[in-house]
Amino acid sequence: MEMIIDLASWAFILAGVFFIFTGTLGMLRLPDFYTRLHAAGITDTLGTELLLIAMMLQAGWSIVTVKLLMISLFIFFTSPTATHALANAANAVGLRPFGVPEADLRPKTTEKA
Amino acid sequence: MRHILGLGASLAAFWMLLSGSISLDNKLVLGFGIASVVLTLFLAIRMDRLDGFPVHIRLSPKLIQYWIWLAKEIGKANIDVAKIVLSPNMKISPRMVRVKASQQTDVGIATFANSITLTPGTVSVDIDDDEILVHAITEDMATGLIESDMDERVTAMELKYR
Amino acid sequence: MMFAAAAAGLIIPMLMALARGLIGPTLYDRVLAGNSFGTKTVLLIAVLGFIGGRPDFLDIALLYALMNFIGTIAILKFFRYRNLGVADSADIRNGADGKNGGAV
Amino acid sequence: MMESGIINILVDISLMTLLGITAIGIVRSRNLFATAMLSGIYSLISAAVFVTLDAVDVAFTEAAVGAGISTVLMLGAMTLTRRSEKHAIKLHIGPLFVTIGIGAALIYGTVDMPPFGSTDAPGFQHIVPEYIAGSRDDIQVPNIVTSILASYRGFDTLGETAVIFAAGIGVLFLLGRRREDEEADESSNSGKGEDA
Repeated sequence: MEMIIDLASWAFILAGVFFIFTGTLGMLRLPDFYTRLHAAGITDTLGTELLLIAMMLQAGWSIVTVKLLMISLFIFFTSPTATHALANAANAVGLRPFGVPEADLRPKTTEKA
Repeated sequence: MRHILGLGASLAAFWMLLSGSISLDNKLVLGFGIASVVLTLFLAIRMDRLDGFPVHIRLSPKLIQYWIWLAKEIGKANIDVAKIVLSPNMKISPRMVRVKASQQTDVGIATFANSITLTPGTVSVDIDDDEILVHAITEDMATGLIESDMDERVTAMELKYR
Repeated sequence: MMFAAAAAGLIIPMLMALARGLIGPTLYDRVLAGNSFGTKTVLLIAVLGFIGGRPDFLDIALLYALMNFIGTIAILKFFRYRNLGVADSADIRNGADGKNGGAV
Repeated sequence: MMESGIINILVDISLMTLLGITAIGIVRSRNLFATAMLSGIYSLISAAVFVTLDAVDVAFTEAAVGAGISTVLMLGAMTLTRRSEKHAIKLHIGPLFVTIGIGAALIYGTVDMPPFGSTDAPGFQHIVPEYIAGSRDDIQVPNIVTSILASYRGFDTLGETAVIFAAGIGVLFLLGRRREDEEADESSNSGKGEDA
């Protein structure tokens, strides 16, 4: 039983580390701020949650697991809020997205203020 | 009133979790715990009055069903974006699209916008009354979001606990 | 051993996020890098607790998750509205010099 | 346990490297916002270092003050100045040698220190065992960090407590909403402040 849990933890950790790495790599490689937001999203959602699940498996049924669950829920709810706030702030000051066709940038967007 | 009692109970549970003390014989520590719960409750009631819209969220089967569906979507979208990032010539075609949000309440719209942002590849940028401006990393992601039934799912869930 | 792998798998991305914070170029890139760095620090602290056999350190990880979120929102609020108080539309229009704040 | 020692050393080395890179970045950057952001990151890393050193209380304070309040204070200060530094820093030879000299002296001083984690170290001989043994009966607080900080070392910690309290008030200010009637005259004030 313990071996199964250990193997599962290894799998979750490797998967989590893979997604965290990929997300951060995307933050370095992608051409502009808006596209980097998507890459950061990989780290914040899948990478983080997988790693936290691995830790929960190792902690077993204890108060530690409950705390890990709180952390994972908190990150799950706040990370999209922070991402939206970032995108919204950048959009509000008129930061131009890279590679988006002009037709998509209808004036309605900028006149919102 | 039920809202306040529920909040108080969850705050007390949270305090017990963080302090790790459930024994009743230590009166001082227990007193501090009760005091902090009461203080937070007072602040919450005061903020409700200033904000004007207390948010009541109840765990319904529908909500959990939605979370499971959302988790699946997040997984799929993550793999898609990871493929783009890891491919040698990143094939991106960023788009800005407007998505109709048919929810009635603020909470519903916030849930929808958060769900859009949570799935990598799409980020909600701005919210008008009933439209959400979304930045998508590829054209496929943009059309995929417009064609998906995320909006209906959130609306269906919203009516449940409004 | 498995948490050592997790720690290594967190420290390298932290370095990469730091690089994004150094390069910029816009201030939003830097805030994004800071936020992402914070998330990784939360995870690293939790992992360190497991390595040292003292998962009690999770309280700090929890506090960090809170601080990271509040900090990010505070910075954005500040740059969008030019103060930490209330928003009004004039501020949004006038405070639009954020895109010039980039080049190091 | 041996294995975890090696892992800890490796983690320490990597965190110190990150600290060094961040510090150099702060010094080199001419952009004040980048400096503010990087110093936030610096606090995050140093708090992680404190956790590896088992200094949980310091890490707590560092999280609340370093990463939270001081970043906001720096941003506040930035509204009063321009966005980037005017002059590039020139290399001053004299101060460089003084710093290197002091650094060398400090490192020389560490040679005489007891090995890290040694139970024979004076710090662990004196009063710490009493604190740890007596904490449960003396203070009756389950969390030993709390009992040492807030009771045994109460006066010592008073400043820190005040700072954390101030940090809490700062958070309340950030998240609080003003009432409608205050909003009107406040917005005209902020408009004026921006021209200055």
